[in-house]
Amino acid sequence: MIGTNTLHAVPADIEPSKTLLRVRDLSASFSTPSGEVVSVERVSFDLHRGKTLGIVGESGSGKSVLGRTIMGLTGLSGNATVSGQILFDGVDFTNPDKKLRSEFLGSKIAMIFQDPLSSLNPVKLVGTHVTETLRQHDRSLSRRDAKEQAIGLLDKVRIPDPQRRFGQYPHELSGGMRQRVGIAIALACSPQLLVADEPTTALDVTVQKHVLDLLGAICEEQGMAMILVSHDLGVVAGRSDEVMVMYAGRIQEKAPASEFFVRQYHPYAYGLLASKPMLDSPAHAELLSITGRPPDPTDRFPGCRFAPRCQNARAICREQEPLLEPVSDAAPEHKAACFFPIDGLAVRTTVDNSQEGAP
Amino acid sequence: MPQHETRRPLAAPKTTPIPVSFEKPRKNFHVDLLLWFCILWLGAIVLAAIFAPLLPLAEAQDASKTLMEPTNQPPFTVPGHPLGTNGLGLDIFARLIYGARISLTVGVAAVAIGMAVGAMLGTSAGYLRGAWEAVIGVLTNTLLAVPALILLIALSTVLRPSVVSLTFSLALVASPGLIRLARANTLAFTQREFITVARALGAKPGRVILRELLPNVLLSMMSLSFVYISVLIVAEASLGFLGVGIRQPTPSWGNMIAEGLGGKMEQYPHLVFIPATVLFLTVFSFNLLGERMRKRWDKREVSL
Amino acid sequence: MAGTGKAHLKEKTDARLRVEDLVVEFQAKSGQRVHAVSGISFDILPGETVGIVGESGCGKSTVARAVMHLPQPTSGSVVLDNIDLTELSAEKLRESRVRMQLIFQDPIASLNPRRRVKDLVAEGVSIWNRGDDKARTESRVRELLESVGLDPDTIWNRYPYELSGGQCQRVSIARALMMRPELLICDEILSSLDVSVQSQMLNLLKRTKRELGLSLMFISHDLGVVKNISDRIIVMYLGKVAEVMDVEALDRETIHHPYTDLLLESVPKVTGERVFPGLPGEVQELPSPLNPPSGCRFRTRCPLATALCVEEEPQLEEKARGQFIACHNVASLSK
Amino acid sequence: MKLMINKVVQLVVVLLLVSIGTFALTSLMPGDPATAILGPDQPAEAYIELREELGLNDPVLARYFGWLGHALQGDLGNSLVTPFRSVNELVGGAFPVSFQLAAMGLIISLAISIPLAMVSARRPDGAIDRAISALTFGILAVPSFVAGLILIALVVNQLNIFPRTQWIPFTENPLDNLYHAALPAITIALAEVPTFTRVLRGDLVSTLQEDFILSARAKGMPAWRIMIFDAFRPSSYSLITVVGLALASLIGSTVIVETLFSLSGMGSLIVNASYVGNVTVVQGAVLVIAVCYVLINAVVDLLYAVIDPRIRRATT
Repeated sequence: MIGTNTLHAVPADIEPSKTLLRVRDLSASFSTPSGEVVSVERVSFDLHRGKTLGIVGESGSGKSVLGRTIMGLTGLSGNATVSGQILFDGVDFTNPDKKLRSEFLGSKIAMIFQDPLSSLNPVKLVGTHVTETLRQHDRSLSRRDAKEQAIGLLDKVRIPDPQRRFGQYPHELSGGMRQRVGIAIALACSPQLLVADEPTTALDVTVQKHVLDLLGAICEEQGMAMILVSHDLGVVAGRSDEVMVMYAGRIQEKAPASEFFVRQYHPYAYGLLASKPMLDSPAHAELLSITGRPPDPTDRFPGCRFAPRCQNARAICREQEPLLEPVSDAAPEHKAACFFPIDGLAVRTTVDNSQEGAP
Repeated sequence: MPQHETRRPLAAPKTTPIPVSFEKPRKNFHVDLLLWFCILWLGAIVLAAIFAPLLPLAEAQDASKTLMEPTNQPPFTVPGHPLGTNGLGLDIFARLIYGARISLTVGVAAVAIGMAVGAMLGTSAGYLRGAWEAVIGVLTNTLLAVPALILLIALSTVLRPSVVSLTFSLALVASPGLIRLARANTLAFTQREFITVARALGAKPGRVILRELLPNVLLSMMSLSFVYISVLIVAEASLGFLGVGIRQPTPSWGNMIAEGLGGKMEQYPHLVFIPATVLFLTVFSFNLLGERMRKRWDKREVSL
Repeated sequence: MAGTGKAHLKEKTDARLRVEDLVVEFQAKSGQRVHAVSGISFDILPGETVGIVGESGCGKSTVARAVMHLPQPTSGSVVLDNIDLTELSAEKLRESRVRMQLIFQDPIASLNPRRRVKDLVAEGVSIWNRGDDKARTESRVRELLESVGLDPDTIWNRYPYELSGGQCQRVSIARALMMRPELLICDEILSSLDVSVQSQMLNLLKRTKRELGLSLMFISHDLGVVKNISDRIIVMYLGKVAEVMDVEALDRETIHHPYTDLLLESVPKVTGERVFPGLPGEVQELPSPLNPPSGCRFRTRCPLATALCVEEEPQLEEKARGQFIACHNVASLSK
Repeated sequence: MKLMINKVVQLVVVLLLVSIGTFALTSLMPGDPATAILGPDQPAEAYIELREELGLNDPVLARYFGWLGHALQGDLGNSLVTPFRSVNELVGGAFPVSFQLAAMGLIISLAISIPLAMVSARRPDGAIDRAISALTFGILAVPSFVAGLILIALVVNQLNIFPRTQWIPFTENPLDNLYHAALPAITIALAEVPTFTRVLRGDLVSTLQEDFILSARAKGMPAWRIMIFDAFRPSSYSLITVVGLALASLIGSTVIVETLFSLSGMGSLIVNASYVGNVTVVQGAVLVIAVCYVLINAVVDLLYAVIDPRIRRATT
């Protein structure tokens, strides 16, 4: 199930200049006391300028590690190995060295984090967080100009009274405000790519909507590409151009968002959607249960990673690894890594009609 | 529901080979060896201390019996005195073992008392809060207001140093820290919902303290107990060294090291370095054991 | 949003739990009073599931604990099966409390790490010394573990840290059921679990409730989850009730309290259509519970707020069948 | 504000209790204190005089308040054995020596620990970290009197770099003073280095795992900047607490080092007095040390609250 689109498999009609980020066979593994953990396994995808890629997966699926690996931050932890290739704007950003990293990070690639409180240094002023990013990447910037720009940024992310907020400490702000500060920091140098790792998980729904709207609007306005990582399909829905579902370190399904939310081919992707209680479904709707739990990350069994929990699994699923490939000719961009893909749309219709169990 | 027929021919395995056989990291053998060495060392010391009167040891205390023995002999030179003799011809090996009796008894007993007192006062203060907590707080702060060694010296000024009085003094010195630790742990555990659940199930405060809190609090204190023992052994030795602990001719590791003061060390270094080495190894072993226990406990905490 | 008022309460004799004018206040470190819950009333019928939704800081978890008297509410009455818990002595309260059981969000923190699964589940029995018949206790523990989908033999002697989050949550449910409670209070029990495990737990809860005829008080911030499990839904805002409705009314089309509308609007639609919003306006933050707004507490964020909302607190009124809304202006709206 | 008043009240209560405890030392003495101090073979007048001196004839409370009253006015009584000088004089002479030693020890240990901890924390469980950790673990098991003896054996006797004993007052010759104080101060510092290093390393390691460090990296900050400005500052607050707590053991090491190097500070004063049962000197010295220690810790507490914004804004 892994995207092994090697370079030649890229559709010819995509000009290289449109592609901002090209990831090929990217793997990231960690040596831990309990064994080697492969968090990301041979992941390949392209991200075009100004587009948003949504990455969805449950805890342990490797989605956050993928985000950090793309930022070149995984290799920093000593026990990690990164292989494959990351091309950012034509520059090889796989295992970047110090110089390359400090040149790109913050200025061309920026990141926002899950927990807005812990991602801000508790002993630094809100304003300092923004100005130090500005001054790091533009040494000639004076303190005063930096402050002025920072206040402008705080205002831009809709923080009321930015003058006052500038001089406060992170713990004095609410969760939503802190996340907005996080966004302001990320935007400081107008990056081309924003990696948003579970940006709204710690926030309430009303604040979540505001933050997502803000991110969407800024991406649109600045032509910024975004990788939106979340465990929640709802966060990604309506906010991304393409959706990628990860499970146990591998991509299981990848499709344009408009396709994906209509029909899923991979039983896991289908299950993820069918097990989520939705506001728009009728009350007391029966939910699909995916039985079992994700595999132990140190257990390297052969075949499809989802096979142990899959009701459609057959012998081959336990022996061979399915490739991430288009399922039907009608939608070449809709790929699933499954030997026996289902048709999510058809299954759902049947279930809705009979109101019984699931596949 | 619609079972899609397999689109892909079973015979066309375009799968990529999976890199298998990830090596499990090798165990760190020398680390384990070190741990076993420490356990062996402590075991030997404890056994020797317990059975000291039964061992065929040369005279350790009574200088009147060693008038004929050679004095200040370095180790491995005189038969019958494996580690040599001191300035009075007393056998250093025997003195070390009798010294161990005092060091270990005092250290272990004081920590045991301190743990019992600390766990009880600390846990009840942390769970019951209010006035009780305030009283316990002021008492611990008062004991902590006098640096440990100063308090010990002050106490030994007025109490004739003996195993009993030393145990009492050391327990007094160890308690406030343990009370604080138990209280802090209790506060942390009380935040956890299982305490609320126990109360929802109808548990009374006594049961919550004894059955829910104490086992958890004690476990996290246990790993520190070894470190405390080593600290108290050093404290006892320091008193002996300063001459205000166990006094000559009764041997203690501290007063044995002090025998080398006053220029004798230059001439007879073994007087100082043999007991110092024994003290070092013992303290090191207790520290290492405590450290390993803490690491195991931490790992559990992380997985919690 | 204010919601005082009891228009939505059912007949007294019908209710398994009836909470009236519940107020919970406590002292903040700074010495100020935190108005966590300010006079809410609700009831739960036998076999009914009442969902409580609201954002963090609205006081929903405080309500759960106040119902259990852990700690005792500042004022108001909590009547369980026609017994007023607020009037009971400490000893009687301890006995009555067992008929309600609480399950928490953090599956691991709610299990004593030093106990094995078998002892955790049997804990209530051992507290009340009902465990004289050891064999019977043991067989009941096994039975319950099986009914929550755990294999008793494999986990019998395990410690909590050897279990996954979902398994811990199952153990918690088994422990709660051990005391044969009439009311189960679930405080955000799904929010720390993965989606696939969430649906397992939801199905399990629904089945258990049906089989045992339990009443359920289900607290969550997730409207989808609440809609899936509840019969009636209470929307809370800043320590008050904004709206009470039968579950069928919870959709985007029905007329709601402006706050419920805000919540509903914020829940993302799971569709592939890309939304391109403009830059959002500045948000009004949740006011501090130290100093809540006068009148309707929602007025600082409410698009419909008028001068009346500043002065007078709206009461819960039946605006449609089974739908009670505390708002001065909602009646004038029509969708 | 309420919190501050609370703290001050606690401080006063603690100091009162300490004074009671110190005073009660006399009554802990087994048998007749006068006999215990003077020994059995003295003229009868001597015992009577000493009992008077110790105030053993008055009721306990009167004795305590008398003693406390004098102590508050700065009069700690007289020494019970030769030389019969006032305790004030003895303490006054000894205090600067100990204070300087302790301060130097603290500074040296911090100067060693902070870089060690930073180097360690850069690559947790790396070779350097393991080496430093093993080293500090080893030093942890060396009591300061053993460390001092080893230093004397190596540095003084073998290499002849530092003088063995002697104390030159700072006012007399600052350079000489530092030269003579160096070795004792290093001995004191050595005892604290393991604790400081390990605490700070642990803190740095966990701080470095925080998201805000990652976020600093994601901004393209260089590693050294992150270590000093992002990681060290928040970690240093707990170091301050540890330093406050470590003062107790620092004072302990000072006592031992003074004996070892025959320096006439508070330590040797109190040890010598204790050896001969000179209770009033012990009482006076303990009281002075306790008051200093408590006050320093209160200041550390305050400092902590002042420089950590999380606490500063929360309390005001």
